Order: sequence, then structure tokens, then C-alpha cells
Amino acid sequence: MNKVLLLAEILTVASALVVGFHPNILYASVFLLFTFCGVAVMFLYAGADFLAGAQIIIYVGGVTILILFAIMLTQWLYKIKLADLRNKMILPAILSVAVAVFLYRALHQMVATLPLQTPEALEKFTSTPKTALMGHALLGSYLLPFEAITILLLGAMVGAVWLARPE
Amino acid sequence: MFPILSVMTYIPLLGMIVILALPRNNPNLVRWVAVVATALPLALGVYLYMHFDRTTASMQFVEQFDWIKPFNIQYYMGIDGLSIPMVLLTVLLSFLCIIASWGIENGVKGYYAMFLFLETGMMGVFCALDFFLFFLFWEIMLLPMYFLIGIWGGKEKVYAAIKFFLYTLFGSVLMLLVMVGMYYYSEPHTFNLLQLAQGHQFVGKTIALFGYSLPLDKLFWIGLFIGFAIKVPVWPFHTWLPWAHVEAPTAVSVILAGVLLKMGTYGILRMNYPILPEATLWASNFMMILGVINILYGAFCAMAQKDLKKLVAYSSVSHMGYVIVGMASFTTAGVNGAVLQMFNHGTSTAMLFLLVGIIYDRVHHRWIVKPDGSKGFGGIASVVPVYTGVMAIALFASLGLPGLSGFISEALVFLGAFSNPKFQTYVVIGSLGILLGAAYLLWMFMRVFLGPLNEEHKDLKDMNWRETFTLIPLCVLVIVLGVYPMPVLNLMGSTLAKLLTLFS
Amino acid sequence: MNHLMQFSSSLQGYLAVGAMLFSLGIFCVLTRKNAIGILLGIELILNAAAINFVAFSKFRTGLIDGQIVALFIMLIAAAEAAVALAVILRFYRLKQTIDADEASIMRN
Amino acid sequence: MAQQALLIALFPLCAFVIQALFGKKLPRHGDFVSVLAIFGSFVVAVPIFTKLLTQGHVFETFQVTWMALPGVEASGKLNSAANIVIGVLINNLTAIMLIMVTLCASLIHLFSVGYMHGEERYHLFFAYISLFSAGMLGLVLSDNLLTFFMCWELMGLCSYLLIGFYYKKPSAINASIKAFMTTRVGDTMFFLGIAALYYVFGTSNFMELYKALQQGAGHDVMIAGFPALTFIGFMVLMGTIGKSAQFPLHVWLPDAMEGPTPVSALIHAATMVAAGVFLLIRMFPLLEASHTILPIVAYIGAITAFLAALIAIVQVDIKKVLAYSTISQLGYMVMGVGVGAFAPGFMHLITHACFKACLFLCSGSVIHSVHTQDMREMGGLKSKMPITFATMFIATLAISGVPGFSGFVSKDRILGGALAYSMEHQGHYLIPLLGFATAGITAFYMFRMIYMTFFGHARDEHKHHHAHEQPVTMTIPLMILACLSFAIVFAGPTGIESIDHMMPVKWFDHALEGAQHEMGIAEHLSPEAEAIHHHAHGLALILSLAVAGLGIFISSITYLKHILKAETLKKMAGPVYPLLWNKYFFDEFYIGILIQKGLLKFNHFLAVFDDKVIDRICVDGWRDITMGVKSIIGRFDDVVVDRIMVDGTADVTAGGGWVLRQFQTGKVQHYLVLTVMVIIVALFYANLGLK
Amino acid sequence: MTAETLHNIKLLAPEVCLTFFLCFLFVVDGLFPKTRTNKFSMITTVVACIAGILLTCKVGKTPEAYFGGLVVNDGFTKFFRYFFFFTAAVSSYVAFGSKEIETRSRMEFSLLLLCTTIGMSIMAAASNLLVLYMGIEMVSIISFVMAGFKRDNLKSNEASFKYLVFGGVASGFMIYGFSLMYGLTGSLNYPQMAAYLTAAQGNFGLVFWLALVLIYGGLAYKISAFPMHFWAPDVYEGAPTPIATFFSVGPKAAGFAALLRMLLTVFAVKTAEGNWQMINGISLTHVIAVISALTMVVGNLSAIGQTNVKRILAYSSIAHVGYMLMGLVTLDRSGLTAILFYLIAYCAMNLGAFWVVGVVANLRGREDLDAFRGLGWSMPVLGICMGIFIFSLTGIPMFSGFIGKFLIFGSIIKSGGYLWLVLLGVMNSVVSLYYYIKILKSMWLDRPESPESLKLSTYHAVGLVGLAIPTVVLGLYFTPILEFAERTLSNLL
Repeated sequence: MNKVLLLAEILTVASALVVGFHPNILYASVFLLFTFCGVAVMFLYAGADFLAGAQIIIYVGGVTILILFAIMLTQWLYKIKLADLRNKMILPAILSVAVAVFLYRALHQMVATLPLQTPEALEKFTSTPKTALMGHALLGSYLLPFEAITILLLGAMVGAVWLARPE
Repeated sequence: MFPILSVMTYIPLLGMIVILALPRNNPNLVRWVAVVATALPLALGVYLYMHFDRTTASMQFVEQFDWIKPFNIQYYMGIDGLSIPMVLLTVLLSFLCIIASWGIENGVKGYYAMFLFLETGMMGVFCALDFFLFFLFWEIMLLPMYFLIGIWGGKEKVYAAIKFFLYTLFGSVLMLLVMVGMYYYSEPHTFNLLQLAQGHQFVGKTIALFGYSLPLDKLFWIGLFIGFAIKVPVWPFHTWLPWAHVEAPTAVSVILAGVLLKMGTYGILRMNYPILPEATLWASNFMMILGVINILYGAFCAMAQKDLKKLVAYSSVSHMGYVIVGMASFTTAGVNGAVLQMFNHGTSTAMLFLLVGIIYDRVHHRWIVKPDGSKGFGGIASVVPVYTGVMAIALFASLGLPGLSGFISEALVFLGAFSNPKFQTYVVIGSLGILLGAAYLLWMFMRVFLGPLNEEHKDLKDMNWRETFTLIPLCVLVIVLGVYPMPVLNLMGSTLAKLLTLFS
Repeated sequence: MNHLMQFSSSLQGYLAVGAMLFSLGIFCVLTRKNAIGILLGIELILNAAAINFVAFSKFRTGLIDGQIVALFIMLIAAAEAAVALAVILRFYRLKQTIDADEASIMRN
Repeated sequence: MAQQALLIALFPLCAFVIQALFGKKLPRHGDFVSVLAIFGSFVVAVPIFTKLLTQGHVFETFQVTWMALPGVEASGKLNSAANIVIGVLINNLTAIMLIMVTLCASLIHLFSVGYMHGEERYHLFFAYISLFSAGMLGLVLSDNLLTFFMCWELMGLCSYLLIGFYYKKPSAINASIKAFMTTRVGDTMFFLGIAALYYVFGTSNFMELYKALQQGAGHDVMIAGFPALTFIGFMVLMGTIGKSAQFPLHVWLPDAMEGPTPVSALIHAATMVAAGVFLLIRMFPLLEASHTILPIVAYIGAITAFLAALIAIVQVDIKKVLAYSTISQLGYMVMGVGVGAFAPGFMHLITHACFKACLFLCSGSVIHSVHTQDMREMGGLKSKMPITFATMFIATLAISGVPGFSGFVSKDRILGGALAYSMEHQGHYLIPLLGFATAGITAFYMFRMIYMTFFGHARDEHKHHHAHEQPVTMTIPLMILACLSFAIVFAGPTGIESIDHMMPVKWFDHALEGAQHEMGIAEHLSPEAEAIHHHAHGLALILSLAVAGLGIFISSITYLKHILKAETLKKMAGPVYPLLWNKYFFDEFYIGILIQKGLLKFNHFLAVFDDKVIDRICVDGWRDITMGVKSIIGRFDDVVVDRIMVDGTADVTAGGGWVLRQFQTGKVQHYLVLTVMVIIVALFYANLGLK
Repeated sequence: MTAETLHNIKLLAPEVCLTFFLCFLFVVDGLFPKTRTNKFSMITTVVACIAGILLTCKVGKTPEAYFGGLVVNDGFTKFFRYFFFFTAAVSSYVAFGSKEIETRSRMEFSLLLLCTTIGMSIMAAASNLLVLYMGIEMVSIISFVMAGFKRDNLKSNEASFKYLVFGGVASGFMIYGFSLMYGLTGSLNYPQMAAYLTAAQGNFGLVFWLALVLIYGGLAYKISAFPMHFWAPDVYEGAPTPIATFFSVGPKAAGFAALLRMLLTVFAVKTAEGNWQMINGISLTHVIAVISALTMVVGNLSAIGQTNVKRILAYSSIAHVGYMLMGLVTLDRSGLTAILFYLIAYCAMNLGAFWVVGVVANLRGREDLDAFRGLGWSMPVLGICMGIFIFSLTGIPMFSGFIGKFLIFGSIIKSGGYLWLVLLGVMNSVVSLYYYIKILKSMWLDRPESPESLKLSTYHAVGLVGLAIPTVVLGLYFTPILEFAERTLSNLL
């Protein structure tokens, strides 16, 4: 069981590396899809079953497809080469590594001192199905953000349509 | 009680509003409204002069009520012997300048509106007894001044206006800091200048800056002083002055030199002296040195000028040096002389600027020596005798000729300063300024008025009735105060005497 | 290997993946000349955050509030992607390119 | 009486006001106003003088508070300690000065009516000399140094206006400004002296000053590192040096001859220049009290007298000769005061005023007649202008020190005093030496002038032909002044004491004794000193007669008989001649070096400094600095920050935000890079903070 | 619907009203596409005002937490909600007369504006990380669209793109920071977070600082403070003027609301005398001081040398954020009151200044300094109002901007420390004059090349004067507003 998780994690990170480094945007987007899938698996193992599904539906089914569409619409993009990126990569690379180093240090330190759930509680948490809980939460204590996001989505939709619609 | 000071302050503002409401196509109406709006304060000024109690050092014609409660800011107006000469000078010069500006042709409405606004600001500064109110009026003056120089000025007007504005703003933000500081470090928190002056509130307190603990009162003193010094202007903060004076239209130069410069020294006497007497004593040497530098530096620079107006402008730098020297002497004669010099310089420089303006209106240049080295004027005494005569009076008054007003104040300043054993050497050096003052003014007089007539100007017209009208009151003042200065001196005596007790 | 597997299922593992995604997201955002590529980077960063939330939700609090946040992150990411792609398409229509460096008429 | 005495000054002042404002519209351009005013003054002065003559002593004062400067005492009460009080002081000196000044001025006014007739700005001329008279009379009447100084300056102004009366003539306006500025150097220092006096004694009133000095005040005060009395004395002396044209500030007086001749007579001979000496006399107690100043005064006087006399020898302009002689005579007076011969000094002031006024007016008469001032174009005028000649000759005799004339009396006494001084104080032999030499030279050049002007043949026939005697208004003043040049007016018929004491006319000496008593300087000589003085005066009498005679003799053989050629003398003088001709190069030094090379250069430097340095560097300088930084950072960019700065445009306006704005490349990823960099720096900082 | 939900909804009455209107617009527009007119904007103004009225009438006055602690309703929230409604009303009023917003896009414009307003309200009220994130994203995402509202305009599109990328990354940072903070404290609710932090006694480790920095990144982006200010000039310049007007005030204030609330309730605790104190181990005041200093220096210095007035104002708005942050340094009531006052003053003067730019842009089609040349003479009311706004922005007395600075500087001087910051602040306000005055120079000191008779429509005149009057009045008499701000703070939950 842990093997699957490990594989998913490796898949996630490896795909993310491709997303980061592959010169071709098309490949990058396709590998982003794999990353999302890997993350979905991770969610599943973290007891977020609903979320894993949502991840697949929203990200894999929605966002990535949207991106791919956009790439197709602007197909000029096939021409981009790695060479175009390289001369600007040193500083970002240094920065990213620095960020990673800080994250490592910080998280390492944090995990060591953080009061964590007991293994039993973890087990219980993982095994509880979350969909119903989520539904209650969204219409209960988290009603406000839920309502808000509807307005947000309405706005985003109207806005996106206004921008993308041909004259 | 009739709020005479407020009325004097706000009548011009009212006039400004009326002018803004007037139609654009009737400039004469605008002018007459402006005349009325300045004549009324002048008339009230005369009333003030008559009813001013000369025997007391306390504030008179006081108006006081709460304005902004949470900060204990009051609307507090009042005058004492220190302010009244300045108030009188302000109303007089404003009135004369309105008349002297008759020749402004474009943007008449805006010009007069700004001018009246300026008068409100000036009056307010001299009447305000609350630091916040003072600061408000102090800054209010900047705005019309900026526009007056920038719109109706000479060739380099924009540069001059911006320079003036930036310099003064620099000074006033320091003042702002001190104001806020004084408020919070006084007990109880107050902006009331008279309360602040009680009890040496800031002595011995310190404030931290970059880890250094600095004495509060000296810091305040320096902040205020720089703020005021820029206005005076004290060397080395003076470089805005030649620009602003030269580029400004005539009447504005008159106000600048006649009233605005005095605000600096007035401020020092109103704030630095009574509120921070210990720091003032501490800095007296420094002030004295700056005063002497001002005298000499201004004079030397004036001597090198080829532009008539610039020469007069630098002469102001020099003359304001006397005021600083007098103030810093802490003697009765010196301080009285300084305040008198503020008044007298107001009248004599106003004359000079008006006169320069008159000639500029006619020939559209002011070169003593043109940039190409040829003569700008020369020998015009024969074509404009009256003008020459008045110029001579202004000039001699300015260089401190006995019998004219400048002498009395300079003499008092020197007598006073010399009576303080600390400063005798400075006075000896500073006295060189008397000499130089005569040198550059007479040299200018020689090159412009005397000698063979420059044929370019043989058709020059002498002064007309309007110009004469603006100059006569000043002429009379210059001569009368030169012979008998008591009409002004006795206004300030008691107040200054009380002020000086802080330093004995 | 066992050790690795242990690690992968622990909080550390999740956080490590999140951190990697975050760093790579930053790298991607900073290096991609392609406007859509930048968007990819942003998505990575958002996913990193989501992973963290989910992980903390399980290991730290044992509540589902973290998962709720993750859900909202997803929704917002979708909305953002929609708007972003609309903007990019408009950009492409106006300039015939989606090179991010081309968007620099306004500067200094 | 003191109040009425004010009228003496007020009459001319009113005349000035009337003339200045309405003169042009009055009939005759109002000359009568001025003339009547000054005669009025004379009339008012006469009773004061007669009182002096009849009672031998006058003393009146009258004071008002001019400026009230309240101070606060510890008790909180206002006091008036600092008030400035002014007033009128009439004593013996005043009375004599008043009568002299009003008389001379009246006569000169009268003379001017004829001399200035038809001139442009005729009314202003009268206005100015009225104002001048008012100034001089005010000065004489002043009981304190402040009003004294005001009048002093007022005269300076009039001098300026009158020298530059022909304002279209460049030389005239140059001379006027030179006069004003040169005297102002002295005036400024004098004013400092007043300030110092005010500081030390708390007053500037003469009588109070004398009193304080008698009580020994002021000895322990220091000013700017000097003993106060020395400081004040020196400053007062500087005032005198400026006003009375003493070495080294004498340069203005010869140039002042650019003014109309009556002005020269009035201001630059009879009155204003004498004011300096009058000041020394008024301040004599103070000078005496300081000990160090008097010798300096004496030397200044002696040197001036001698140097000026030498220059006078080579002058060809008749007025210049008189001008230098004036300087020289003023030097005598100053020397007299310096050696303690206070009374003779004052006497010389008075006698000199009369005969020098006479001389100047005569020269004016001559100039008016021949329309030139160059003596080389004159000659043989004796027959054409007999009255002028006679009066001028009398005055010349007086100035040359011929017994029987007034100049002899005073000069002889001064020389006697100088000799006595050098006998009393070893080492000061130069003072009498120069004095006697000057006496001889004076006689020489004065006679040279007479000979060149009136004797011999006419060198310019045309001018000679047109020459004529002047109208009565001009000759009467000459005659009156000539009459005053006789010794008998002041002392006795001959002026030689040993002869005159049979029939003494002692009013002057009496008056002076009274004055000295008032000032607290009455001499009580020891018997030895008495003997020395007696001896010195005897010796001086002989010597002065001898040198005067010698001077006249040489002059006669050179210029009258032409036995000795002037050219020969010139050759004998060698390099001295050009030195004299150029007046020791004083003008060149002052104007060429001090003013043009020094002052003006300095001014221009400062003006440029103001514009360039303070303004540009301190105010606008931040721009330059940024511009400098721009190039450094420019290199830094290429290497480190890569393209962030590459697009930095070279044509961006210089400004404080230049560098910052380079970060705003317009590329959003650059922004992000920068942001992340800052974040990392912040984290780094936080990390450091944690350790 | 439970009574509790109704109670909660009542809190949101104004926002619900806005939402209804928004849906109404959407529906009406969909049904009758021909009805699109500029009037939509005017109606939006009215609706925003109605929302303000509802806020006064319907929303409870006592400070209280709603939605189970997700949001709070206290004076602070209310203050900002008034502020946002006002801003929205003014912005849509400005848009009414602007040619930059096409008639056919009026529905979208109003809808998006109101969405953003709702988002801002949520930001101000949020007491929970999730809600805050929602609010911020709501404002951001819609703002991206609004910035690119002139969809055929290159600059507008570019603005939108930059805003999007920068905003996306910034919010990514922020949410990552939230996740760390969540992990650290174990809660999303402010009070619980504060409780954990207080209990931790300063032993947080690096991760806390990391989270803090990242969260700051997100919030600083909203208020455009250093180092997240880069987008502001470009976006303001590119966005249509009415929208830039809105951006420069609304979202910025919302960012401040969020920042203040988080700082004061999570990282600080209230002291007995009504001031705040940083939780043990977190001393952020120095950092805030440095950020404030950098922000104003960057804003002011960069503004020098600009020729586009909108850009100048954009940089100036950065500088103003710097001034406002100064008020946070001392964490006492006077400083926070000063910030609130400053926001009010800033709102009026900045809206006004941008409005004038909008008028000029309509008139001339561009907004560089040359476009302003001599306009003061042809349209005196415009010129005078601009003068008032500019002087107020500079901080010249008699105008509200001065009082803002006066209060801010005063609060620091009162505390006795950070004198250097005050000095820097005043020097900056001198520097700022240098570029502000260029605008006035163009308007008044330069003469128009050709005399043209222009007339300012009454519609603009009313609006401008309407903003100029409070700018002057607040400069002369500010007691009521000051007391209002004090009250606002006194019941901060």
C-alpha cells in the first residue's frame, strides 16, 4: 500500500520536474496532468477521498484540458526550444534551490517539534469517508465561502467570456 | 468682542471668493474688488495701531476657542508687540501691491485671487498663537506663492517656483516634526504657543535617533531654526531667493522680500526664543556667525550681480543678516533693532522692488550690464528725475544712511550686538557689510542712473500717478521712521523687554 | 526501501513533495517564457499548498477543515485558469505571440 | 537758548525740503530760500557767539528721549536704562564752530548764487548745500556721538551728491562714489567706535563721557582683545582719517574737486573735512586717557601733512593744489591734536576754514573767469582780476605762515607744541621735522600757485582776453574771508605772542581754556615742562619763520624770477617726481589691486560659488551623484543581474529614481525574480535572527 | 434555514443586496441584450449607496462573530465596508462618463465591480484563513479581468496579464504560507491561531517566519507594498482609468483591512490601555518600519521622471502605502487611528486625482503630462480640484492629506522611537512634491498651445467638487472623523 503512495509521490515529483524543465510546453502540460494524478493518489492516501475525486475531475478533466486547448489555439508554441529558456535559468534556479533549502530546513525543524495525531487517530481519520462530512461542512460551517465561491465563479465566467469572446 | 484679527485675515479670502465668482471679461472690476479687499484690512490695521496698548507685553485682541478637541488644537489669534509691526507691514504692502499689479493683463482673476489668498496666509501667520494654526497658515502661503511665481513670473519662472516650493516645504516638514514633537513632549499636550513657552518644558529631555540619545530642546531648536532659516533666508539655505525674487512679478517680489522673509525671523522670535530659551542661548554663537555670513555673503554676491533685481534680492540676504545679528545679541537695543529692521527692510526693499518693476515695465530688461558686456542703462537720471529721486531715497535707506529708516535699525543692531561682549569680534567683521552695502548700491546707482545717457532709453517715461501713489507711503515711512522711529519702536518695546528677561 | 516507504507515508513525505512542487513551481514561473508555462507553474504552487493542507489535515489536526481549504484551492485554481487562459488568448490575438517578455510596453 | 540753537540747523534743513520738493517751481529756482536760511542760521548763531565774547563762557544743554528701549528689571518693572537720549550741547567750542560755519556757509551760498548761475539743476544745488549746512550745524550742535554720526553721514551724502553734481561726467560720478566709499571706510569704523563707546560707558553723550573719564571709567574693559579705550580711540581716529582725508584714506579729496567750486570751498576745505578734526577735539579726553592713541594721531597727521604737501608741488590744476594743501593743513591739525596741542589744533581748524574758503572761492572766481583749472593756461591775471588777486594773496600769506596773518598764529603754535612734544618724549623727532618741512613746502607751492596764476605773462591769450573780475555777490565773500585771514581776529596784530601780549586779543584762548576745563583736560604743567614749552615755542617761532621764508624765496626765484628753472628742480627730484605726480600710486593700489583684483574677483567668485556650488552640488547634486552611480551600476548589471538592466534606457532623464526604475523593466517575470530575491533575503535574515 | 443562518445572512444584508442586483443585471442583460446603456453604471452607484444604507440599518452594531467565527462584524469591518461601498459607488459614477468603458460592456463592468466589492467586504470581515483567501482571490481574479477590460487595447491586456501572473504567484505564496501556518497552529481561525502562538512563547522555529514572509507576500501584493509593488505602476497605467481609480483605493484598503486584522488579532494582543502588543517572540515593528521606509522611498523615487500622469499616481499610491505602514510601527491606537484616517483622506484625494486623469484621458485620449498642458485655464474647476487633490497628496496643510501625515508622524513621535523613520517620511513628502508639482505645472504654469474653449460637464464637476470638499474640510476640521476612527478601533474583535 505504501508502495503505491511512494510511486505516486515519485510520479508527482518527476512529472513536476518535467513540467519545470521540459522545453516543449505541450509535454510540460501533459506531464502536469501526471502530476495532478499523482497528487490525487496522495490525497487518497491522506484520507481525502472526495478531494482525490475532485482533483481528478477539476484538474485533470478541467484545467489541463483547458490548457491543452489553449496550447492548440496558439499552436505557434511548438517552436519553443530549451535554448530559449536557458540563458535565464541560472538566477531562477539559484532562487528555487534557495527556497527549497529554506523549506527543507523549516519543515524538518517543524515536523520534529509538532504535536502530531496518534497512529490510531490517523488510522481512524484515513478510514472515514469524507464526502458526507465535506457536504455538511460546506453547507454548514463553511457556508459563507461556499456562497462566495459561487459569486466568484460567476464573475470569473462572465469576465473570461468577455475577454475571450470574439468581437 | 469684535474679532478684528480674524476679520482682517479673512476679508481677503472673502475677496478671493468674490473675485473667483466674477465674470472673466471685466478685469477692472476684479481689480477694484481686490483693492477693496485689501483696503479694509489696511483700515482695520490703522485701527489696531491706534488701539494697541503699548505698555503691556501680553497678547491683545485675543480670539480663542477650541477647534480640534482631541488634539487640544485651538483657534487662537492674538497680537503682541512682536506681531503688530509685521501685521501692519503686511496690510500696507498688500494694499500697495494690489495697486502696483494694475499692469497685469492676463489671468487677472487668478492673479488677484491668489494674491488675496496670500494675504490671508500672511496675516494668519502673524496672528496665530497656536502652533497648529500657525503651521496651517505658514503652508497656505506657499500655494498662492507657487502659482504667482510660476504663472506670472519671468523666463525661468517654473524653475524658480518649484525651487521655492521645494525649499520651503523642506523647511516646513522639519517644522512639522518639531510641532508634533512639542505637542507630545509638553505636559499637558498642547499646541498653544504661550503655554509651550511656560516652564522650560523641553530642557533635559532626550530623544533617541540611531541609538544616540539627543537633547530634545536642541533638536527642536535646530529643526525650527532650519525651517525658519530657509524662509529668512539664512546662508546656506538662501539659493531659492535670488531665483524666486528675480522671476516673480514685481508685486510678488515685494511681498516676498517685504513680508515673507520676515516670517522666518518672526518665527524664530516667536518660537525658538520663548519656547526654547536655553537652546537659543546655546546656539547664539552659531546664529551670530550665520548672521555675519549672511551680511557679508549677501553683500559680496550683490556686488557681482548684473541683474538689477538680483542685486536687490541679494541685498535682502545681506539685510536679513542684520536681523539675525540683532536677534542673537540678546540685548535690548539689538533685539529692538532687529525687529525694527524687519519693518524697515520691509519698506525699503519694497520700494526697491517696486522701482525695479517700474523700469522693467518700461524697457523689459533689468540689466545693469547686459550679458554681452554692453551697458544696460546709464544716465537715465536726466530723463526720469522723479524716479531717480525716489530710487535714491530707497537706496540710501537701504544702505543705512542716517536720516532714513535703515540706519536706525542697523545702528541699534550694532549697538546692541556690540554690547554683548561675546560677539564683539563678529560685529567688527559684520560691520564690513555696512561698507559693502554702500558699495554695491552706489555702484549700481552710478551705472544705471548716472553718467552719459544711454541713447536706447532716451524716451523713457517717468513714473505715472499710480506708481507714484504706491511709492509715496513707503517714502514717507522711510523718512519719518528714519528721523523718529518711536511710532514703531514703542509698539514692540514692552514685548521684547519681557522676551529678553528669559535670557538675562 | 522500507525506510523510504515509511517516509513516503509520513507527514514528512507529504511535506517534501509539497516543497518540491512549490520550488519547481517557482522555477517554472520564473523561467518559462511562455505565458501558458507560467500558468503551469502557478498550478504547481497551488497544488503544493493543497498537499500541505491535506497532509496537515490528517497528521496535525485530524479535522477536515484542511481538506475544505484544498477543495477551495482547486476551485479557485480552476477559476483562475479560466481567466488566465482568456487573458492569454486575448494576448495572443493582439500580439500573435504568447511570449511573456513581449508584455513589456509599460515599464520604468 | 539751546532750543533756539536748534533753529540753526533747522533753517537749512527746511530750506532743503522746500528746495527739493518745490525748488524748480519757485522764482529764481529758490536760491534765495537757501541763502536766507543760512543767513538766518548765522543770525541765530551770533548771539551765542557774542555771549561767549562778553561772558567768556557759554554752556547750555537740551535733551530729549529719542528712542525708548524699555528693559525689564528683575522685579519685572520696565526701566529706561537703554533709552537713547539725544540733545544739543552748546559750549565754547560749539559757539566758535557755529559762527565759523554759518559765516563761511553764508558767504559761500552767496558766492554760489553768482557762480552757479544758469546751471542745470540749480535748485538742487542749493537744496544739497542747504542739507549739507544742516548736517554740519547739526554735527556741531550734537551733544552725543549718535546724532554726531548721523550728521556726519549726512554730510557724506551731500558730499557724494555735490561731487557728482555734474552727473553726466564720468569722472565726476567716479569721484563722488570714491569719496563716499573711502569716507565710509572710516565711518564704519567710527561707528564701531561709537558702539564700543556705548558698550563701555553706556552712553554716547559727550558730557557724560567726560565725567566718566574723569572718574577713571573704562580702563579695565577689553574689546576684541584690545583695551577698550585704545579700541575706541583708534576707531574714532579712523573716522577722522576718512572724513578729514588723512593718510592713508586721503585719496578721495583731490578727486572731490570734480564738484562745483563753491562746494569745494564749503565742504572740502572749510567745514566737512574739519569735522574729522572737530571729532578728535571732542573726543580728546578719551584719546588722552588711552595713552597709546595720541602718538599715532600725531604721526598720521605729520605724515599726511608732509606727503600731501609734496604732491601739491607738482600739481598744475589750481583746485588740486588747494586740495592737497587742504589735506596737508588737516594733517597739521591732526598732528596738533596728537601732540597735545589741543587749542592750537582747534584754532588752526578755524583759521584754516577762513583762509581756505577764501582761497577756494578765489580759485573759483578765477576758473569762472578763464574757464580752465589748469594753471599752465593762466598767468598774468593780476591786472584783470585785482580783487580776486588781492584776497587770494592775503589768504596765501595766511596759509604760508607769514606773521600778521591768522595761519601763522595757529601753525606756529602747533609746531611749537610738536617741538615741545619731541623734547618731552624722546625719539619722536620725526613729528616736528615733518611739520617744519611741510611749513616750508607749503609756502613754496602756495606762492608757486600765486605766481603761475596771477604773475608773469598770459600763457593762453584767448582765455586771458576773456578774463574779467566777478560781480559783487562773488567778490564780497572774498573780501570778508580775506579780512578774517588776519591774525588780529584771533590773537593779535602779528600773531607773535611775545609781541602781541602788549595788546592782547585773548578771546580765543580764554574760550579754549574754558572748554578744556569742561572736558577735564586743563593743563597743569610742572615748572620743568613749562620751561620746555616756553623754550620750544621760542625755537619754533624762529624755525617756522625761517622755513616759510625759505619756501617763499625758492618759489619766487623759480616761478617769479625764473632764475631757477622748474625743469631743473624736476630733474633734481629724479624718481621722486613721477612718484609725486602719481600721488604715490595710492589710487592704483586701491582701485587697481584692492578693488578690481581683489574685491570684484572675490564677488564674482562668490556669485559663481552660489550658483554652481551651493545650488548645483548641494541642492541639485543628488542628480549628479545618481548619474555617477549610474555608470557604476551599469557595469554591475551586465554581470550580475543580467538583462534586468539591459533594457535600461540611456535616455532616461536623470533623477533619484533612476536606479529604482531600472528594476521596473516591464517584464513580469523580472518582477517576480526580484520579489523572490527579497523574500529569500528576508528569510535569510530571519534565519540569522533565529540563531 | 435556521434562525442562526438568518442571523448570519442579516449580517451580509448589503452584500446580499449587491448579489441580487448582480444576478438581476445578469438576467436582464441576458434577456434583453439591447438594453445595455451607461445607465447601468449609474444604477450601480445607487445600489452601492443602498448597500451602504443597509449596512447602517440592518447590520448589528455590537461586535460579534458570525458563521461560527469565520467572519466578525465589528466597527472595523463596518468601517471598511462603508469604505468599499463608497469606493464602488464613486468608481461606477466615474465609469458612467468614461469613454474607456464601452457601452456594450456595461453589464460586465458593473457585475465585476460588484463582485470585487463583495470580495473586499469578505476580506475585511474575515477572521479565518480560508475566508480571507476566498476574499482575496475574489478580488484578485475579478481584478485581472477588469484590468484587461479594454480588451482591444494592448496596454490594458498587458496590464491584465501582468496582474494575473503576479497576482497568481503572490496568492500562491500566500496560500502556501497559510498551509504552513495551518500546520503550525493547527487552526484556520484567528483566535485559535493567536492562542497557539501565545502559548508557544516564541518557540516557533523557522517555519513560522517562512509562513509569515509568504503570507506577507500575498498581503503586500494587495496593498502593493515593497517588495510586491512592481505590478502596480504597469497595471494602473494599462487599466482603464475608472478601473485604475478603483484599484488604487478599493483593493488596497481591503488589503490593509486584512493586514491590520491579521496583525492585530493573530500576532498581537490587546493591552489594557487599548493598545496592542506583539505576541512574545514576534517583534515585527522593526520589520514593518523597514518595509514602510523602503516602500515610500521606492514609490517616491521611481515617480520622479515619469511623464505619464497615471503612472505618477500609481507610484505615488505606492508611496502612500509606505506612509500608512508607518502608522503600524507603534501598534498603538493613535497610529492605527491615523491609518484609518489616512485611508479616508487618501480615498477622497486619490479618487479625485484619478478622476481628473480620466477626464483628461477622455478629452485627449492620452494621459501624459503634455495632455494636461494649460487645462487649468480652459477648465478652471478641473484645475482647481486637481490642485486640491495634488496638494493634499503632497501633504500640504489645509488639506486632508496633511492631517493624515500629521497623525501618522505624530503617533510615531509620541512613541519616542523610530525617529529616523519619521525623518525619512518627511523627506519623502518633500521629494514627492517634486513629481506632483509637475502635474500642476502642466495644468497651470504652461499655457495651452492653442486656445481652446473646453467645458467641464456638470456631471464631472459635481463629482470632483464632491471629492474636493471633503479633502479641504477634513484638512480643516477632522474631529468627527477622528473620533469615528477611534470608535472603529475600540471594538476591534
